[in-house]
Formats: sequence, C-alpha cells, structure tokens
Amino acid sequence: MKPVDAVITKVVEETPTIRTFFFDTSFESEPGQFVMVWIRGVDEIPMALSYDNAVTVQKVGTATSALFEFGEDDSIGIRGPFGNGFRIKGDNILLIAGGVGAAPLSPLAEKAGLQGFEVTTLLGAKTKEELVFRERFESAGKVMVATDDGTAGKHGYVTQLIDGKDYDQIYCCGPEIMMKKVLDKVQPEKSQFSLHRYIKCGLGICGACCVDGLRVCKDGPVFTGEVLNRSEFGLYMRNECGEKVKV
Amino acid sequence: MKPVDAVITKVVEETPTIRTFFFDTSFESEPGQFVMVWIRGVDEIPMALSYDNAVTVQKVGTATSALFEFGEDDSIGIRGPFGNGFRIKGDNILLIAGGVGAAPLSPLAEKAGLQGFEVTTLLGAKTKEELVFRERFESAGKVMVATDDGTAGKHGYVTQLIDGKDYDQIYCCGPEIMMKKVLDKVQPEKSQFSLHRYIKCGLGICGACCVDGLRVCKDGPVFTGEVLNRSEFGLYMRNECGEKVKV
Amino acid sequence: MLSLALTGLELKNPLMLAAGIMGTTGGSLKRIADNGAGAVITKSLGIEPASGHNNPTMVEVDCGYLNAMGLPNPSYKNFQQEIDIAAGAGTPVIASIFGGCALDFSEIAGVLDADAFELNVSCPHAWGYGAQIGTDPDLVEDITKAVKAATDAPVWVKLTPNVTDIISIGLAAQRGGADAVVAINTVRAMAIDINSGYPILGNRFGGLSGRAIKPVAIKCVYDLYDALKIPVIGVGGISDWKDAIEFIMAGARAVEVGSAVGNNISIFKDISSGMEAFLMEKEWTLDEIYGMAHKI
Amino acid sequence: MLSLALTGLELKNPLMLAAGIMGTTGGSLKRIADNGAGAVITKSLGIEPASGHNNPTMVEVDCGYLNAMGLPNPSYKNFQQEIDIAAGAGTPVIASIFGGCALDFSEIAGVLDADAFELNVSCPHAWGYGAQIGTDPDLVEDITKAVKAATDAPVWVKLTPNVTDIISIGLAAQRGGADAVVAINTVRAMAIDINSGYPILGNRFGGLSGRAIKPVAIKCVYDLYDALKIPVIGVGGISDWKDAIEFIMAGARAVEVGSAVGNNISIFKDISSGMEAFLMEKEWTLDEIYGMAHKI
Ligand SMILES: Cc1cc2nc3c(=O)[nH]c(=O)nc-3n(C[C@H](O)[C@H](O)[C@H](O)COP(=O)(O)OP(=O)(O)OC[C@H]3O[C@@H](n4cnc5c(N)ncnc54)[C@H](O)[C@@H]3O)c2cc1C
Ligand SMILES: Cc1cc2nc3c(=O)[nH]c(=O)nc-3n(C[C@H](O)[C@H](O)[C@H](O)COP(=O)(O)OP(=O)(O)OC[C@H]3O[C@@H](n4cnc5c(N)ncnc54)[C@H](O)[C@@H]3O)c2cc1C
Ligand SMILES: Cc1cc2nc3c(=O)[nH]c(=O)nc-3n(C[C@H](O)[C@H](O)[C@H](O)COP(=O)(O)O)c2cc1C
Ligand SMILES: Cc1cc2nc3c(=O)[nH]c(=O)nc-3n(C[C@H](O)[C@H](O)[C@H](O)COP(=O)(O)O)c2cc1C
Ligand code: FES
Ligand code: FES
Repeated sequence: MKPVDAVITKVVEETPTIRTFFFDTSFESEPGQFVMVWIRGVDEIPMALSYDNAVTVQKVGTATSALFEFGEDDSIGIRGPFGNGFRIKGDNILLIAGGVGAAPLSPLAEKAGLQGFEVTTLLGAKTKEELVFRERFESAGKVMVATDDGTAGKHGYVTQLIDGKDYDQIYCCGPEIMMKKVLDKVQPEKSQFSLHRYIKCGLGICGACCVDGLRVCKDGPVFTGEVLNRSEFGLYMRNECGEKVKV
Repeated sequence: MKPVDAVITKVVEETPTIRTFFFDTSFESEPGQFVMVWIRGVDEIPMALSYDNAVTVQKVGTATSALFEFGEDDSIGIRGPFGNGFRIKGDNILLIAGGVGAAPLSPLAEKAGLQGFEVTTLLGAKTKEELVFRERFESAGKVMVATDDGTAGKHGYVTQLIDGKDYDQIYCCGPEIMMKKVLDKVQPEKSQFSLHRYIKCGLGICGACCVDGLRVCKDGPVFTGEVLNRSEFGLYMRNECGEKVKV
Repeated sequence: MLSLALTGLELKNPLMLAAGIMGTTGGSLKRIADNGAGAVITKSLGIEPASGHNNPTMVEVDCGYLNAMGLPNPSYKNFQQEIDIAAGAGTPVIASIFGGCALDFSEIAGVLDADAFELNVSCPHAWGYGAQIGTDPDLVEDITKAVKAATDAPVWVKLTPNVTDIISIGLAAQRGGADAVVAINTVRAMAIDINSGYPILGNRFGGLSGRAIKPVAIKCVYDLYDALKIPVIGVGGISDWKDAIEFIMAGARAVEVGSAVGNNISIFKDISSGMEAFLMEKEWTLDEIYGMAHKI
Repeated sequence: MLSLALTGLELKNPLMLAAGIMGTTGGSLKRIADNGAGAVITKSLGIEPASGHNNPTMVEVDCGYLNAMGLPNPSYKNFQQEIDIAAGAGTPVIASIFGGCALDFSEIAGVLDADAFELNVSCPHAWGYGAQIGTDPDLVEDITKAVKAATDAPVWVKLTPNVTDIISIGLAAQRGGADAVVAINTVRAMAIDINSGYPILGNRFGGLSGRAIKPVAIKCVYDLYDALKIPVIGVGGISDWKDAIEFIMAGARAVEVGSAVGNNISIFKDISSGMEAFLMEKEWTLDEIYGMAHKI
C-alpha cells in the first residue's frame, strides 16, 4: 500500500536519546513487526511498533534527528506493518533487550503478561537514564537491569545477567554483537532474535536486507537462533550498497 | 474480465435458421442478461443467455454464419453476463416474442412458471418452422402463436394477438418495429423491452450502444416502456459508425 | 470552490468527460454533463464516417482496460446536432477531432461549432492517424497551427505517452499555439488469450487505460508542467477524488475521466464532492494544490 | 518438458529471476535457484559501489509497484564471490551490468565470470545510466559490440519500453551482436502523496513494475519477435503461470519474474508446475506455443 498519513498526537521523551511518537492511526500487528516511517523530504526508515499506534525512536542520524524535530500535529507517512513478529510460545519466557531493542519487546512483554505467562526481562543500556520501558516490563513480570557504567543494576553487559535457568523461549533484540553473544549462550532452537539490516523496499523484493538468502523485511525481522546459527549473523552485514561489512 | 474459454458440448437445431449452442460453462444470470460471444478470428457479438449455459443464435451475417460452422468440442470465448435483465413482477404476466427474441424470454418463462406465476406467451415467427422454444413456453403456461404466412396459429403479426386483458407486467423481445407496435398498445409503465443496439465494449464505456443517453449494454438491455417512450426507441438507432439510421 | 477558468472556458469544476467515452451521441454527452461533469468531450470526429476495428474492441484486463476501437465515428458532418443537444446541459462541449493531415484537422475545426477543440494526435491503434502523427513534433506543430488559424475556439492537443520524450511533443504543440495540452492517451498494449493463442482484440493490439496507467500519466503531467507555459490537462486512470487531487498536485489544471465512467455514471458528482470535502478539511484551495508536488 | 536451450545455456525451465530482485547476495540468488528458477540474474553491477537513491525507494501502487532504487550495488569488483555462491545451485547465473559508456560495460564483462551478461541500458531513473543510454540506437549498438568483444559469454540486451520505437533499439542490439534481447524494464512513472503533495519516491519518479505493465510488455515482446532474428526474453508483470504462457505465445523464448517474487518466494515452482499441467491438458509443447499469437 501507499504510505498512510499519520498525525502525531503525543511525543514522550523516554530517555535523553529516545522518544516515543504516538500517532492518530493504529496498526493491527504482532509484537516485533515493523513499519516504514516516512519523514517526507528526508528519508523512510524501519521502526518497530512499540505500541499499536507508536514508534520509539533513538536519535542516531539524519532521519531520526529530523523526526526529533517533529511534534504534535506534524505528520508522517507510514507503510506496514511488515514482516513476521515474535511467535509467543511456552509459559516461562525470557526477554533480553539492549538499548532501543526494548521497543519491539515491550508489546511482547505486555501481551505475554496479559496471557498469564511468566515473563522475565533482562534490560540493558549504556547508563541508567537510557533504560527504556522499565515500567512496562515490570508490569509484565520480573526485571533485571544492567548498565555499562553501573549507574543502575549490574555493572556490565546485559548478557552477563543470563542465568542457567531453563526458559521455554527466549526473545532478544539489541545490537547485533550483543545478540550474537546471547545466541552463543542459549539453546538456539528456543530463542528468537529481531534483526537489523538495511531496509529499502520493505516488501521482500529488492533484496537489500538479505542475511544470506533470508529477507529481514519479509522472512524476518524475527528469526530463530537455529536459523541464524547457519547464517552470516554476527559475522557481517550489508551496507546500503550491498557490500559486506563486519558486524 | 477477459473472455472465458467455453467449449461447445451440444448444438441443437431449433429451426432452419436458429441453433442453440450449449457449452461447458454455466453463467449465473438473470433472464435477459447477455454475454459477448467471441468467435476467434472473426468477431465478438452480443447474445442473450437462453439457458445458464447456452446461447440461441439466428444466422444473419458473418459472425453468426461462422458460429454455425462450430460443433461439439469447438470453443468460443465468453465475456459476461452483462447488463440488467427482466425484473420479475406481479402474478399474471404476458410474454411477447418475435423470432429469435424468444431467446431471452424463454428462461424468464421458465423461472416465472416455477415461481407459480400465470404466464401467457404470444409467440410469433415468419413461418411455422421458425417458431422457437414453443415447448419451453408451453410448459410455463398458455401459448398463442402467430405466423406471417399463416402456417401456424394466427395468420399475421404477433402484435395482433394482444388482447385487452390486464396483465401485471408485459415482457417483450423481437425486432424493434414490432416492439414499438407493442409499446403503442400496452401500458408503458407495466412493460419491459429488451433492446438491440450495436454493442462494442459491453462495459458501459464506449457509448456505441446508446439510446439517447442510455447504454443498452449497461443500463439495459431491458428498459421499461416508460423510459423508452421518452426516447428515440422505434424511431432511429445508430450504426457501427454512430450515424443515425431509421429503424 | 472547484470552479475555474481553463483556456478561457468557465468550468464549474475541473472534471471533464474524456474523449471516446459515451461521446458518440448528444444524449449521452448531455447525460454526463447533467451528472456533474465540468465539461464533456466528444468522441474523436474525422472527415468520413468510420466503423472502426472489428470486435473485440475492448476487454477488461487485470488493472484496467485494453481497447482498439479504431476511431469509429459518424463524421463531423453529422455531429453538430449532437453537440447542440449536449450543449443543452449548459456545460462546455469540447469537440475531439482527428485526421490524417493538417488539412483534415482544419477542415473540421473550421466548420464545427464547439467550445473548444481537442486534437487527437495520440490514438495508439489507428494506422496513419493518432499516434502515428503525435510522435512527430513537426507534424504536431503544423497541425496545431493549422487548427489555430481555422478557429477562434481554444485548441488543446492531446498527447501520447508512447514516446521517448513527451516534453518535445508538448513543446511542439505550444509552439503551434496550443492553448493547453492533454496527457495522456492510452498506453500501447496487448493481451493474448492463452486458451487459443489469439490476440484478444480484433486489431490484435490496442491501448491500455484505467488504473494501471495512472502512475504513467502522473509522470507525464509532472514533466509537462515543468516544461510548458500553457496549462496541462491530466487524464489516465482516474477513478476517485484522490486520483484527481494527485493529478492536480502533479500539475494538471483540470482532469478528464474515461474508463471509470463505465461502472459509475455519477462519478463526476462523487469526485467533486470528495474533492470539496478534502480541500475543506485541509483548508486548501484548488489553486494552492495546483502543481503542489513541484513546490515541495 | 519445460527445458530449453537459450543462447547456448541449458535451462531446466524458461523462468528466470529478473535483475534487481533479491540479487545483491549470493545467498539470495541461490535461494531462488534452489526454489525452482531456471536461471537467476544478479542486481545490475557497476564500476563503483553505489548506495542508490534515498528512501522511499519502492512503494506499492494500485496495480503494481513503483521503484527508484537508483542502481545501488556493491560494484562488480566485490561480486565474483556472490556469483560463485549462487552458481552452487547448479543453475545458470547471469550478471546484469550497467555503466556510463561502452568502456564501463566491457571492463565489467571482461572481468566477471558469469554464464551470460544482461546489459541494463534501460533503468528509467538513474541519470546518465540505463535508459539515458537505451533510448539511443547507436549507443546500444556500440555497447553491445564492446561487450561482445570483451567476453565469450552470451550477451543479452535489456530494453526500455519508454521509447517511441522499441524495435529500432532491438535492431541496434541485434546489429551489435546481441544473443538475445530482454523486454521490458520498468515503465517511467510517479506517485504523489496527496496528504502532503510530496512525490512519494525519494527520487520523485521511478519505474512501474508488476501487473499493471503486463499488457505493455506483451506488446513489446510481440513487436520484437516480429522484427528480430535473435530470441526475445519477456519480463513485466508476470505473477502466475498464465502470464508466463501469455508471454511465450507473444513470442518470448523465456521469461523473467520480478516483483511477484516478493509475495511468493516459491513462484518459480508454482509457475512451472502450472505450465506443465496446462501444456499436458492442451497436448501442446513449449515449442508449439512459442510465438503462437503470430501464427494465428
Ligand atoms: C526491522 C527494524 C526495526 C527497527 N526498529 C527500531 C526502533 O524501534 N527504534 C529505533 O530507534 N530504531 C529501530 N531500527 C533502526 C532504525 O531503522 C535506524 O536507527 C534508522 O534507520 C536510522 O536512520 P537515520 O537516518 O537517523 O540514520 P543514518 O544517518 O541514515 O544512519 C545511521 C545508521 O542507521 C541505519 N539505517 C539508516 N537507514 C536505514 C534503513 N533504511 N534501514 C535500516 N537501517 C538504516 C544504518 O545502520 C546506518 O548506518 C530498526 C531497524 C530495523 C531494520
Ligand atoms: C443485447 C443483445 C442480445 C442479443 N441476443 C441475441 C440472441 O439471443 N440471439 C440472436 O440470434 N441474436 C441476438 N442478438 C443479435 C445479434 O447480436 C446479431 O444478430 C449478431 O451480432 C449478428 O452478427 P453477424 O456478424 O452474424 O451479422 P453482421 O453480418 O455483422 O450484421 C448483421 C447485423 O447484425 C447486427 N450486429 C452485428 N454486430 C453486432 C454487434 N456487435 N452488436 C449488435 N448487433 C450487431 C447488426 O444489426 C447488423 O446490421 C442480440 C443483440 C443484442 C444487442
Ligand atoms: C473505449 C475508449 C475509447 C477512446 N476513444 C478515444 C478517442 O476517440 N479519442 C481520444 O483522444 N481518446 C480516446 N480514448 C482515450 C481516453 O480519452 C483517455 O485518454 C484514456 O482512456 C485514459 O483515461 P482513462 O484511464 O480515464 O480511461 C478512448 C479510451 C477508451 C477507453
Ligand atoms: C526493486 C526493483 C529493482 C530493479 N532493479 C533492476 C536492475 O538493477 N536492473 C535491471 O535491469 N532491472 C531492474 N529492475 C527491473 C526488473 O528486472 C523488471 O524488468 C521489471 O521489474 C518488470 O518486471 P516485474 O513486473 O516482474 O517486476 C528492478 C525492478 C524492481 C522492482
Ligand atoms: S528491503 Fe527489499 S527485500 Fe527487504
Ligand atoms: S457497447 Fe460500449 S457502452 Fe455499451
């Protein structure tokens, strides 16, 4: 479909670098699915839906900075939702979120919590103020925190919070290096990861987002650890030109 | 839609000049609706559906002659059904058929008969052997016959069979001059006529079939006497070029 | 709120019936005018009556229609009465005309009385007419000049998209004195019946219209708006008010609706009320959205 | 039953992955080959790595897709390893290549090892490349000659439909020694966001693909089949086996599938089994339906 016009109704400052933009249109979606956010005249970028009617954005470059200039009544174009989200399985699940990776995991926590799952979240960030959606995860279950600088929770990486406990399913989103570390620690067939690749069409056509033969935009963005174990995941990715670059 | 491939399963010789071609595909339709019959490499011509899966064709020129060469297992292309058929109304109805005009009226007779209507048919033709579907009309109700040469029924025109009796609705199909005579004799608001005009697109777009502003292919082919009374009906029609020609 | 002046004609809205759609009889033209069109355009009229190509002349395809009518028409000599009937609706009536050379065009324009002339130099499936002419800038310029000399009425030139460079043809029309260009006529196309191998159209190939061609038409209008000084009239695939708005934003001063009339005889009313509601909600005027995509 | 020889390549079926579709990585090309394609074509490769146009680079429209990727590619210098991975499927791998001049093309074709080369002289939205070149018969002839001199592999020339006369470009390719032509690349087109007036694509305009363009492509293939001695490969809007059959009847020796892969990664298997069932039922061979629409 063409981009739907979505008018921003509220902007919430989650952290100094992360804001949630609520809009006037809701999208039926599975947790982990994403939309393409068109900042007219600038760029169109992929964003997970952090609510039915919101995206939670970290300011990292041109498009996200442009979006940070937007406020109530400004409008963006939205295509989607696209891709396959997290498949909810088992009773006792573990969520591992690094930084803005909490965005796709937060609706998953809420949904699983409402369905009576036992939800444990490991939430990591650089520093205390950069922890996102802590309350949303807490309302769904137990939360353990890690910060790189030790300002909250464990001093270190969120991966260090992983205990030997057996979970029915493990869900993870964050920087690829961190996700790779998680994959090395857990049972691949019981884990799901939401991947980041350069998205152009979002329609499964252009091939820009491929992890080997798999399209992040259409076959993913969520893949099982098993599938990723047999792939270039954690080793290299493609830039906008399609060149291989080290992760 | 594109033409559907229809394979001829049976050809019935109704009269020396009229044959019914049954095909392997049925079309859900109202009595009076028509299809475009594509005789590949020759022409595409409008034909009423005389059964769900048949057209009844009088040999008059190039395309109909070509079709008369067709037999079992030959195939034609069919688009449709198109247009608005007869609207069945009242309890006590009169059908007036001239020649191959019996084609669209015969399924109407059967349908009305099954629904318990009192059906009277006036059936006209040049000569006895050219009477079409007499048995179908008889199985639905009373039939009165007229032939131009007096070989069956009344000697004269079918219009002469019209009595003063009051019918809830009168349905008519035949040569335009005959239909015009009928219209002059009956209550316009209680009568329906199936018109013949040059059909090109069949889709209500090209305008070739217009009776004044009305499209025979889309708004018709069936119109009430009331509508026709205010039109060029019976006076003139358009040829393939769009020139006015006298009826 | 939708009214405008277009090449000197006063239109109650920028929505016109495209040439070749219900345009062979005064009655059908009047019906469309009565149903809300801002102006109506006749079937393309030539010197002599013509019956056009063999059926099938039109067929529905996946996302639009394919046609090769072959310019059937009763000749301009039989058409003044139809124009007069159509004019009874109080809405401008534009005569679409075609010919094999400048002389044909000027003969017709010199005799017919219409509110404007639209020169069909763009029909993709009539040999020696239409696009055979409309792909040659010099011919387009000459024909336009000849018609301008033959009539005082505004002259619009309808362009084919089946060219490498539509701008050069638009510029030729402008040089010839055209008051507006119209884009686009149908896109050269074809369909084959796989059950038999036969090309479906009697003429084998024809022109694609309807929703499929809208993005092609939008691009043509956008380019012509940039390149020309005279107004561009948009046509191709319009089926609702959103499409009409898109054309106007691309740079169309007004639009024509063709194929979509088949399934909705009241489409002009529907589009104009949709446009009005949209402009109201956005607090935009027709002038403000005209060419908007260029200003951004 | 569907196997054929095409410009010297043995294909298990006449269905190929079109250029620019899942063609940037060896893994994705191999996946399509493993999923039933008779051959796969890479993303168009140029001299230097390029990131292409800004997003939005692709958007779905009414009856197809609009794209202006802008020829992003990792450069041919980084691509041999991807071709080798793709070739692991045992299916021919064709390298699509583009450049600004004959020298660029021959540089690439001289170095890359691929089963054939497809020359992209037809991309409608990359300035100075693609269709900028492919509308000029002399350039097309020169480039084809240069590539033929640089490689022993078969050379296919992919044509743009955005020309007045596609046959003249096809003949130029044939004169240059092309082993086949491929028709068509996307149709120049555009879409505007009516909520803002912005052209939707980052590049403002782009090329239309998908179902909307099938009748346009069929006509191009039909015309080229008539005019050329070398085989024509059809592409544009194929989404099921019926479409593939239609192209072959129009005169395509083989076909490519692009946009429709997005929603059906197994489309090559689906099309080939549909074609087989159809041919069986009709008791026709692939050779019999090839160009059938011309023989009738
Ligand atoms: C499926 C998916 C879901 C995502 N969800 C979120 C989310 O919920 N919140 C969030 O803050 N971020 C999310 N991202 C990342 C987000 O898309 C990028 O941060 C954003 O595109 C940066 O744009 P920019 O113009 O500000 O950065 P730029 O200045 O363009 O570049 C910075 C980096 O951003 C990335 N980037 C730029 N354009 C794209 C693109 N089209 N596709 C992918 N990456 C791109 C590249 O890694 C690039 O190196 C998600 C990415 C993917 C693939
Ligand atoms: C709605 C409708 C339903 C019809 N139903 C039947 C029917 O059930 N049985 C039947 O025998 N006939 C029917 N006809 C008439 C039938 O279409 C013509 O007899 C047929 O088209 C003649 O074709 P031809 O090539 O044999 O004749 P031609 O040699 O082409 O010409 C003879 C005459 O046939 C008519 N004709 C030719 N082509 C067309 C066309 N495209 N559209 C309309 N008329 C045309 C013209 O009046 C022409 O003068 C119907 C016509 C219409 C409009
Ligand atoms: C059945 C039909 C007949 C047409 N006849 C003419 C014609 O006579 N003259 C002309 O200039 N254009 C003619 N056209 C082209 C239309 O005016 C219009 O340019 C084209 O159909 C695109 O618009 P649409 O998509 O709204 O139909 C015809 C189109 C159709 C579908
Ligand atoms: C996203 C996308 C990227 C494309 N990239 C290329 C390309 O790099 N080189 C090329 O020759 N054609 C390219 N094309 C054109 C296709 O190969 C094909 O000719 C066109 O899309 C029509 O086929 P389809 O309707 O099956 O998609 C691209 C098309 C799309 C949709
Ligand atoms: S972004 Fe185009 S296939 Fe995924
Ligand atoms: S035949 Fe075309 S409108 Fe009726």
